[in-house]
Amino acid sequence: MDILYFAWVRERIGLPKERVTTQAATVSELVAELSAREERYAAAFSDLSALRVAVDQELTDFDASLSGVREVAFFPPMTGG
Amino acid sequence: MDILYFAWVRERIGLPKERVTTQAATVSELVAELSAREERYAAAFSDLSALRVAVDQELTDFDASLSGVREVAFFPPMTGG
Amino acid sequence: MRILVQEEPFDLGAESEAFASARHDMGAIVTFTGVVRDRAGGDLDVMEIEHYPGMTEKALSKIAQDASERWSLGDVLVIHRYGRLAPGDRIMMVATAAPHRRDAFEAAEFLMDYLKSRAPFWKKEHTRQDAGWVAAKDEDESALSRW
Amino acid sequence: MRILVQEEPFDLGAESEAFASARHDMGAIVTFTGVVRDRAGGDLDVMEIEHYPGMTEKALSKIAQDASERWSLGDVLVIHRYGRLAPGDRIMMVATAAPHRRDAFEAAEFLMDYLKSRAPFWKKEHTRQDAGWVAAKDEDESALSRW
Repeated sequence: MDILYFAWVRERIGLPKERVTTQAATVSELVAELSAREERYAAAFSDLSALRVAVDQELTDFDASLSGVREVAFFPPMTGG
Repeated sequence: MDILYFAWVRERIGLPKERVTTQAATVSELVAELSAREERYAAAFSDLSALRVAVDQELTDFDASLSGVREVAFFPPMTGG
Repeated sequence: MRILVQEEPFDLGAESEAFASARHDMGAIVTFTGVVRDRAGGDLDVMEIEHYPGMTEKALSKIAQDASERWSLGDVLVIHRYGRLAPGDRIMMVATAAPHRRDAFEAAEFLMDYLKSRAPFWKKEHTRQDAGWVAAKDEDESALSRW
Repeated sequence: MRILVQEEPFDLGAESEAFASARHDMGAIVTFTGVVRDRAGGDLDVMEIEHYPGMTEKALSKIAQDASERWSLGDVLVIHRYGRLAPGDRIMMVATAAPHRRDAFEAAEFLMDYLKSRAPFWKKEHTRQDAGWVAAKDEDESALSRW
């Protein structure tokens, strides 16, 4: 599964994209798994209310299932326009 | 005093502008005076709710005073834009 | 603030570009352009627009002034044509520039609502068969109650 | 419906003109243009805009589609840039064409409200001294409750 990071999440974790192999069933489980890896992940995911998540390029929430998913992205609230 | 007519008021009365000498103190009195003149005026002024009036190029109502006024205009509701 | 009442066409692209270029401290620019629509039957030959020279400019300036007092605006543009127009021709445009988008949008809608019912323009539709003055719409009058 | 996500500048005048020329049965055309504003201190060097290629186009198409289903629209245009912009540069524009002005205005406001909070763009301000990500505004999120 590809994991993408944008804006300050990308900067804090230190990379824009990585491929992970995971057994996580939901986004929340994936976040817990990543946070347990290294301090930079734990820091980036410390306040989930400041984060948004997209699964296969659709905005969703942290309860979303990862079954059959190819791409998950984490980023702060959007500031377009 | 100059009296101006626009749109169907102009067409019904048959002229765009005329100069009148009047003792009318208000727009209503002027309307009564004009309506008494000829049938085409009476027809144009028969339904005042379908008319708007401007005095010296400012929208106003039929009670408006004509004291010191140089120009009065009668026309239907506006349809700009 | 720029108010133009003219018979000749205006260049929408050039006016939009010039308006947007005039200020660099405005984050939001809104334009509205009104176009002569054909009638349902497709039989409109000419849309004739009559106006009240002198009062028109005053009324438009007053409306633009009112908008500038009510919203935080950097600039306002109003162009309105008169004379004989064909379907597809552009009748008028307004543009507003503001630091924030809500101000630019609301001011543009305000300008349009007042311009429809308070600026001395009258439209007459000419078809091959006949001609008639466009009636004011109740909804245009009631739109003013928003403000 | 036309959605463009691009790094290069767009020509506001030409886009406005082309959009307005495309249809003759629309009476109302609204455009919104977003411009990079300098900061209060006048010290903004660069506004960097990051986006999520692939998702951006999908999100913008979805928002435009939603607007088209909700209002009677003849056409919708969305252009949004990414990359490094300077104060005064135009970031994005939307345009709507509709038979009636209220639809064109409301749809353009809807597009802007959703584009602000639901399209994957992030702004970073670079000054001579430092750089920081622009925080999302509560008012932008709450603007969505209008719709």
